[in-house]
Amino acid sequence: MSHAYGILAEYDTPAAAMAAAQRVRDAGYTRWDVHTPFPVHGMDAAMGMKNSPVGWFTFLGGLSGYTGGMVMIWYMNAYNYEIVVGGKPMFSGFYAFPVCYELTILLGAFGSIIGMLILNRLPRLHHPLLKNMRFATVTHDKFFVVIQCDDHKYNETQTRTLLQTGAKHIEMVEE
Amino acid sequence: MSNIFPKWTNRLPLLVLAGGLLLGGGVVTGVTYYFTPKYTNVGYQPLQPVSFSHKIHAGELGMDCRYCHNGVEKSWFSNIPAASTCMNCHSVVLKDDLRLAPIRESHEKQTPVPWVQIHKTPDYVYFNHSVHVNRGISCVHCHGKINEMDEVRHEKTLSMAFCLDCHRTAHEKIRPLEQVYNLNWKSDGFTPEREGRALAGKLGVEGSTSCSVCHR
Amino acid sequence: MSATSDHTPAYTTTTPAELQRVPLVQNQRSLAWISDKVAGIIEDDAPRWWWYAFIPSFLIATVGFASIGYLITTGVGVWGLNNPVMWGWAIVNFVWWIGIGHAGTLISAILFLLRQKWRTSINRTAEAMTIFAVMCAGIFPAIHVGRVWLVWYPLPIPNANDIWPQFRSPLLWDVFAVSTYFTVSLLFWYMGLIPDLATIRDRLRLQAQHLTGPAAQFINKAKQAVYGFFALGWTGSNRHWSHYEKAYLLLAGLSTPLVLSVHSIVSFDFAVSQVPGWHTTIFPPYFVAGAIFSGFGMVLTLMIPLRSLFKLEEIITERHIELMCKVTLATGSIVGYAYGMEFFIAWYGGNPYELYAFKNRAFGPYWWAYWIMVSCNVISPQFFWFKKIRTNMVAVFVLSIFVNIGMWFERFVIVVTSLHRDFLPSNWGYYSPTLMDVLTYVGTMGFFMTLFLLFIRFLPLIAISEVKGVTPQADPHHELGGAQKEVSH
Amino acid sequence: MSAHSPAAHASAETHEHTLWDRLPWMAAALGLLGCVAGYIIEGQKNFAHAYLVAFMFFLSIALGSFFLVLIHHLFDAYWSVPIRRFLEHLASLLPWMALFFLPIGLMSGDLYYWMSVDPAKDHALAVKQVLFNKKTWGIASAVLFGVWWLWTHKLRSWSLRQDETGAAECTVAMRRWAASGIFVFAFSLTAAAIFWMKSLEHQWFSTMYGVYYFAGSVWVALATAYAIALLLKRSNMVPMMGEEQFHSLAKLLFAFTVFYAYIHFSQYFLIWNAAMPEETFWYAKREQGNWAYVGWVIILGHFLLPFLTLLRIDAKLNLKVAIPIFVWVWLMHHVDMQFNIMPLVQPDGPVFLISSLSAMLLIGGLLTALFLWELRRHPAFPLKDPRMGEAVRH
Repeated sequence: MSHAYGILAEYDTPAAAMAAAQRVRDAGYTRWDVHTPFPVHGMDAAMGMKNSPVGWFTFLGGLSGYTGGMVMIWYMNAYNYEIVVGGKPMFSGFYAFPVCYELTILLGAFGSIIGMLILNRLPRLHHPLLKNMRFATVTHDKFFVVIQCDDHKYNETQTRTLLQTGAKHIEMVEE
Repeated sequence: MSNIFPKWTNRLPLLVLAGGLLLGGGVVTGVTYYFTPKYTNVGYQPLQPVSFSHKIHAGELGMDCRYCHNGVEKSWFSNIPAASTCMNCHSVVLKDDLRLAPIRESHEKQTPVPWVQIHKTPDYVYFNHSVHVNRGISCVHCHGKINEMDEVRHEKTLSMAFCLDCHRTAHEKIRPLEQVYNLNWKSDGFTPEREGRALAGKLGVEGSTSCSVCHR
Repeated sequence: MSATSDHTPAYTTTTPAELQRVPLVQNQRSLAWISDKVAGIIEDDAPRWWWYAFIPSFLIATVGFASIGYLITTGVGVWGLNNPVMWGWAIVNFVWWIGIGHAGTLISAILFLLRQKWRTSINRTAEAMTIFAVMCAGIFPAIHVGRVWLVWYPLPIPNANDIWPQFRSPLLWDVFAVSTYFTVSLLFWYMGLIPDLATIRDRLRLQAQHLTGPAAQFINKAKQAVYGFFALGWTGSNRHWSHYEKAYLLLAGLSTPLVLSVHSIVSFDFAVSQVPGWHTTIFPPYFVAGAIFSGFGMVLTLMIPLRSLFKLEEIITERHIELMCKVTLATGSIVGYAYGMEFFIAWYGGNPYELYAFKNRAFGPYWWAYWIMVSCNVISPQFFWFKKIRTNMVAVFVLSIFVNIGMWFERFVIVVTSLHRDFLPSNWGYYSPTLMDVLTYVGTMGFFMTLFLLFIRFLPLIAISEVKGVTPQADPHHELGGAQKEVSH
Repeated sequence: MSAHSPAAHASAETHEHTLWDRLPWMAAALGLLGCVAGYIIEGQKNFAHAYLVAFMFFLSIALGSFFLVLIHHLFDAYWSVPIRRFLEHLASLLPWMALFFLPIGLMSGDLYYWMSVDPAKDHALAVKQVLFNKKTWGIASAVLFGVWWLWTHKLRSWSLRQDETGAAECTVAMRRWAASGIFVFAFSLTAAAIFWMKSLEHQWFSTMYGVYYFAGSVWVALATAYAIALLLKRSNMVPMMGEEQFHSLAKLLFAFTVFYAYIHFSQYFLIWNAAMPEETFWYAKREQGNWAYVGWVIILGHFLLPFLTLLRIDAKLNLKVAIPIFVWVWLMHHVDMQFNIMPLVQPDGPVFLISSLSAMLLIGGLLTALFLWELRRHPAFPLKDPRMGEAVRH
């Protein structure tokens, strides 16, 4: 019943994985990935990836935190229930600032982490790679390049050859 | 060599999200109900020593509130009448009725009738009846249609929000002074926006919301 | 300055032996060694000393919570508070704990932005310390309100009173600051943990192959389920790393102003008032510096035993300890500057009450607290100018304890000495704590240690993936990272 | 690697007729003329205050550079090795500032109101009579220039000595001077801010004031350093100057943008909240007339604009952004100094003075000439600094 998910190549060093990534990138594959125990400096370029847009989530979160806070404080302390305290104005950006500042950070932080999860499609607890025992060393000290079978350029022999250089081991991963 | 998590777990984020929304909605509903004026003493209707009916006295007989609660105009406190007030009539009317035995006993022994107080404000709240009734605020606003109750029950929330609500919009509640004790008054032609505001201005009703108005 | 100079003067790029930098992970350890070492701490049985530390901590925490229970059922009268000293140990402990938390965020966020790679060995533990410290801190404002069941009042929830929180109050700013601080620190910490949780999960999978017996297999499965669940299915994908790193950077960028703001807002609790000794404009940066100072004191107090007990000297090297000593020295000196400035301006400003407040601090009934504070916070860190002391673990440990003590006394001095002399001499009083004050405070220490010991038992106390990332073999352009020798970049 | 010796490279003849040599002198001459005109037209009091603004402005740059040199040693930094030499030159302008201080000494009676007040009738002055009398003020000023001379001179001479020997001993010596220097720096900067600027209104006090002047000083020094580094890079005088240096400088500039805002906000906020007249009068005066708009200019221009601009990494390296920002930072720091000093003579709002511009030109021109002279006399970067290797590699 099981069918192939993709082809997995294992490398010993970040340099070998990066070289393989550059070859895969230049060959024009789209549905593939590099898996490493830590973020490898320069791998994004080797894979031809764009800058991450997580910042927009942060920005939107922060903006809504700040404006939401200001509106909330104005509504509560200056509109819905005016109350004189300490001779201060009913509403002032000064006294409202500390709380709005914190809300900016709070929602900005939520924006960043939720943005990251959405962009990464995480959590994804069940994954074909997580069934593969060899792949378990990905969080240890091994580097992997995985090309999925549903890539339009996928061809078992050609893809295998492409990954061959520097690879320690190559195998198919079952779905 | 199987993955410990079956495939359906990939839908967990959505499930968690849906569950979270459901739970969140539940909490909000709960908070709205229990933290808002809907949940107070409303409906409290203790058994009184004498089954005195406001419906008969104030409604059908048309007695004025002030006949019994005669301190309401003069004092912060609206008094519960002494047994002697009852005896003004009941020494003649239903003078031997069994239901009135506690009243007669109280009258003879000079001890108070053990009425159960229904409407209470907390110790830290100052409420002045005379200020309200003398400024065009009717009994009905806080006590409801007493004249239709056989047994008195807690009709309004009397929460802080209840007070504030009225203090913010006093012109909507105000009525001509002669109608304060008319619990059935219909505000025909007396609009809050025009007559209400005018009367509030004339009587100097500000409906202040500052803390020290009530918490002194 | 002319554009014509085509000659560049000769310069050398050699470094004399005595100025060579020490590597962050010593002995050129391999990537595998790092995860084996750190994950091994969790996988091995708990060492005996762990139990010796855990059981008393847990008991002390229990006593602390019992004393809180007594407080709640009886009332805040069980504390030594009086009039005029209406803020006592509770607020002192609150500020102290919150301050301790600041080092964690500084290490994880600010040093990250400054690209101080040495942070990777200590950030996980320091962040955990932050979270536990903030939890301990949060207890005090919650219980000091007296009627604990009404503690939700500062939250902007529609309620039966139709009133809203009063946003002009610095205490409300505190509510937002501290809860934001806790939430963001937790998010940041958890996010850092994801790849390491995946490491533990994968190691469990590999170990499962060698297990015999249903009980052992079940335990392994259960652990896999727990660690795997929180690892969120992390596969080390570079596409994921890309978003992950960006989000991490952004969280660091957000945490930096956050950590500055939290103690600034705590300082506003005092400084927006008109109480002599509290109202002074230098309070925000001074509190932040003090917080970082005390936090590093606590990190050192925890790290020095930890690195020797778990034999982590190759990851948490002498250089790490030295650098932390330097931060302690810098912030301690800033705090010293602020003490001096406060005193000077109290005189300079010409307000007799202000001057009296400061004279009273140094020479009044609480003189001992003031001088403990000065000697611990200003004088003791000055020893860190000497490399001999910075590299002597016993000395550093002892000095770090002084820092902790000094910073507690700083808050005590600020809170109590300013309050106990009111404007009217008829209001003057003296404050001393009761047994309940002491038990609650010591109880939070037990609570902190309990949480901390559980943390080092069940979670990787060093950021495995981050430490790997700063080793030379992680660099694809380095020989150890697999780069060809002749290839230059 | 060229065998060309640094001394020959720096020979003065090759530079004699460049525009760079003449421009500072021209500016200074123009400034001098303007100062004379301003003094006559606008009167001594106006001139004195305008001159003090210029003085405090340039003092900021020198003090800020001094600080950057100190922390370079204290942090054992590598990235700032290529820029350290010119920072040392900038810091070494501090003793020269004594020269520019002379007019302030001469006009002190017009600047410092307390000098002509009877302390017996002024409580605020009476309490600090020990400090605020002409004699102490003069001695304190002299001491400040003295300690600045000692530390900047020592730090630079050890640095120059290392150019020849490359010995680790020099690094250690510089670290020692930096260690004591950071204390000297903190107290001298605070004293300078109090004696020369805060004492303009001797009734006012704020514990934050020293930190406030410090934040602005480092900020403007960083922008200046960025600009000079850029020029040195363009003229190829410091070959290893690169992205690392510019990025770090811009990042620090960003950090200090936030730090200044934090400090100024905190000072204002605490005074606003406590609302005690003995403090609020200072800001109240600065909310009169058009000064209120200047306050907004500081919020938006000193903080928001550079903050938003420098937020992105690419902006920190983009010259089209960096150069305008550098000019802007100078302008904003000048506005900040104006905000501190000028309301005393212009209660209704800022008014353009010939003296303001001229004093800037005069002091700025002469300091630039001094700086260029120093730059030419010595190698443009530390030749044999042990951390140079790291700086080059990164």
